[in-house]
Amino acid sequence: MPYRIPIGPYHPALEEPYKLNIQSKGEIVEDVSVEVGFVHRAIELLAQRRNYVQDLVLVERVCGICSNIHTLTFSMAAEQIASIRVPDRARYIRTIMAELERLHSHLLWAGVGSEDIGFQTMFMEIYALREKVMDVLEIISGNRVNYSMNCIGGVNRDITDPDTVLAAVREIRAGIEKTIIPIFTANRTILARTRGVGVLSREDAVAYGVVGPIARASGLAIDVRQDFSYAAYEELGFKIVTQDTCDVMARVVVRALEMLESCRLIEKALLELPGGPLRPSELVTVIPAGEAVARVEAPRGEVVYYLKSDGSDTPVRVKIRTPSDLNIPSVRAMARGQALGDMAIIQASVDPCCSCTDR
Amino acid sequence: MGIFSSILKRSRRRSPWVYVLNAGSCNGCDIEIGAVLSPRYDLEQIGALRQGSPKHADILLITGPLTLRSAEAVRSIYAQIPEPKAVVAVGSCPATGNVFAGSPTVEGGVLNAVPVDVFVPGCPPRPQAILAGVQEAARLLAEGKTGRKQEAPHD
Amino acid sequence: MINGIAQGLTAYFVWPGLLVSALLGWLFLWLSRKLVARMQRRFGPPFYQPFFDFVKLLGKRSLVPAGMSPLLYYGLPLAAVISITLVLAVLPLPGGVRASFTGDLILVLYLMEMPAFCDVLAGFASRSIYGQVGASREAALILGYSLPFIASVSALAIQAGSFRLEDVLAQPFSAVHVLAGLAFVLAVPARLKSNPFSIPNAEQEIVAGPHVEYNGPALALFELAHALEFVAVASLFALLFVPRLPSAGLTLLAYLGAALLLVVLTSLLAAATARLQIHRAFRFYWTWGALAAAACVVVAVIF
Amino acid sequence: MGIWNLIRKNFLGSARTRQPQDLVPLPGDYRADLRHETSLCTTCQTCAYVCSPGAITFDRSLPGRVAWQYQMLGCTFCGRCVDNCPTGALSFGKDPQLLAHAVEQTRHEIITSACPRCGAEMIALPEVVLEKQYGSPLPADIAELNRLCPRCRKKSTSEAIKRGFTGT
Repeated sequence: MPYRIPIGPYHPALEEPYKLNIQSKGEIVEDVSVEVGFVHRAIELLAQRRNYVQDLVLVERVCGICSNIHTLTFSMAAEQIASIRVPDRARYIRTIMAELERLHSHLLWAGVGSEDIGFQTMFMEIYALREKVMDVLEIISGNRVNYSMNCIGGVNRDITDPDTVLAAVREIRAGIEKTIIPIFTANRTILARTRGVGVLSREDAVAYGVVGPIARASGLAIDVRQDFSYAAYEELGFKIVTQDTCDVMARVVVRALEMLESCRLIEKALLELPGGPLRPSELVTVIPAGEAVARVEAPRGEVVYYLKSDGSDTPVRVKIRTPSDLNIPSVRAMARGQALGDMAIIQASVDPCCSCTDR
Repeated sequence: MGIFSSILKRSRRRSPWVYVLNAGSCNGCDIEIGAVLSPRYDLEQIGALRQGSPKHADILLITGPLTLRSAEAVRSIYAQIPEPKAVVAVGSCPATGNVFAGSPTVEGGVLNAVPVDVFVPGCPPRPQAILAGVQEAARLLAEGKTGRKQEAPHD
Repeated sequence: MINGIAQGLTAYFVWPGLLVSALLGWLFLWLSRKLVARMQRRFGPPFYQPFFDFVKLLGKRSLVPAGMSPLLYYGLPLAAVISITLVLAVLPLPGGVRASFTGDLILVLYLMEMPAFCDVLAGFASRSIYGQVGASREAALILGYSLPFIASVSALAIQAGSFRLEDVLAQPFSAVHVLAGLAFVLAVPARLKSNPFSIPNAEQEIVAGPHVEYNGPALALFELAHALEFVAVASLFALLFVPRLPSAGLTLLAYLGAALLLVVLTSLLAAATARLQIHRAFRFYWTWGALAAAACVVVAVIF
Repeated sequence: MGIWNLIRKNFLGSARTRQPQDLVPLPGDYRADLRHETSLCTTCQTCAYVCSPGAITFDRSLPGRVAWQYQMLGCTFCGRCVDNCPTGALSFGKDPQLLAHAVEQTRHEIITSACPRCGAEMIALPEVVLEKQYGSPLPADIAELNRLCPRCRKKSTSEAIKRGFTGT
């Protein structure tokens, strides 16, 4: 019996509104089409109407999950135009924030993924661990989600108490190593739902141009942190994680190992945190005329910002390209021939972020 | 007041089932609603459950500034919730549009689509504030004081 | 005659029927939710929760979905509640009526499937694609779990040589009971639609499954039927597989213990597993379930 | 650690849940509950300039006063206004408001004074701010100048210079 099943735009499996039109025969998926644009807020347009200080707050709200990355990339683009050198301490703090954000984003993903396969206990366990990351973020920045840490030329806040952060990160690392990884790789019901499910072959990954953990789970060793190092990654020595089984399990493993790498980076950065100023003394900097492109590895993949300035206090053009933009269409390649019941976890394995995609 | 209605009042207060609707939010509030489900805040301790269908819900949690494409969905989902129902606006966006106010694709707040009973301020609010918002909405439900039409803020 | 009717009515509405079983069912539901919460290190719901959920749903204004006849909309959950209550009324629990007749076990088996059938019908009638997918999944699942469930009860009947509950219960406790009990327990999680067999109402995939269009009082009735089904399954389990003790009070306690054991087992399983896809659930029942079914029937025939 | 082990450990441990009224402690520099100190505000509008959602506005329509308006339900709590406020009139308090029932604005009026020389509306710099620059107690001439509007201040200073030159 052929079905046409819409998942979304408002559906419990989806964190955010987007629509999957599933064409299925019985419980086997034949084809999927994806519809996005439900959260289009015209952020690029608004950014061109507001000044640089306001824009930093605005682009932070492109996405609530990877908010810090957006301000970081925007600041990097502006710094490039104005040729500002970011102080060393600020570069380290930026790295720490970016990696903490990756930790919380990947944990969030793991929680949502467990919920999508109906594993409530793991969801609870992961979210309990994630609260520790959120606590650290709140201690550092004063807010749990939108940290407003970056400013053009540096960071707004200092990490005043590195020891607390260090202790918390070690606790998180122990939680990931001792609970999450063993259960995800050993529990039979989880394996039944993830192994061999939602395969995206290396060729398809190249054809769809996927980025981030999905590309790395399909055997492509691409990562901005390695290829075009920024912030303090070069000093800290970043190691890339790849897998080549290309299924949902591979994406789980890539993200799990990436979390461990993040913990290592944060610990190293905290121990080697250099002294010095956090930002240039002038709060509102003037950006001269010019244009720049900045790229950063967000939790979901590469974020690209293009910024053009005419020397006034508002940018002429802000173009944002987010990783989910490239990753979401690949659901199509993953879904064909899969069971209908697996669609929730397949779409979740991409970690689609619609507020990023739609902007 | 009859015995059934007094029990009914209590049960409305103790059993608020919520439906979460993203009307164009940046995710910030949604992940905090996710955190409310976590063991630390445990939505179930106040008797609330997150429902997948608006028809099973009592309280509509709205996040986001109401984008043009979500406006129709918000109205229709609100209509699908059987009476009595309450609406909680989570965060600054559904109240005023927040940073997105003035965008051509955003209506700027959900007030011109549905009546809101409780606003939870914050960008995003802390999970416990959301929990308090659900409790407050449940209290309003029990007292039958929901659905008042409010004036949209003027710019 | 009048006495008989009064007794029947009491059995149906009070004990072991509607009233006590509903209270017991809510207690079981709460216990199950609370246990799962404890296994996740959180508070979980307060203990009056299922009762308040039920009353609140009763007090909501109902919207009959477009294109569905009100008769079907209200009739299906009502039928589910009535039939499952009838099961409870017929079961010879201590203090209930002893109206045993030939074939009453078949009636019990038949009536116990009613709530699931009503679910399936409700899903198909709801005109929602999620409801239909949920209904087809539930229908497939019924085919799965019925195998060990019916086999386990039949094995006892074969051993007793009669489908009369009195005769079945009169049998001494033997190896057949152990095997059949295992097969019965195997079928329980799917019967109660708890994890890993919660596929028909998988919220993350098909919203709320067959109940997606239901709301208000009609949904309350379905929830009530679910609570009663919990009690019916537990009572049947206790009745068939717990040896009767000399005094009625002790027997009742033993039954309650068995029922609680069942609740704890299902909660534990629900907390420790992810949801299985329908084909895997089906395969599970047609291998392990079939194995258990064959084993208990064979042993029953041999002995 | 396997799932059974985890469940056993969880079951034996106590619940991690906090009750709704048992709030998670606030961090040191928690950003909510914006406070505005009227006596320090010079209505320079820096806060409105950096405010992305436009939650802070100034109302200059009434004579003799300038109103600082703040809409809590439109605020992103990013802290830019507090960071950029030159006089320290804005700060974050420690008392987050959990709920609100209506969209309303906070309105603080700053009364302008008339310049004793020309009568133009003006707001004098708060003494605390001046003391940071010139030391406490304030030199008498500075305190005197601060009472004038910017135009008269310029005029007065140039007059003083002129007096110095001409010696009259």
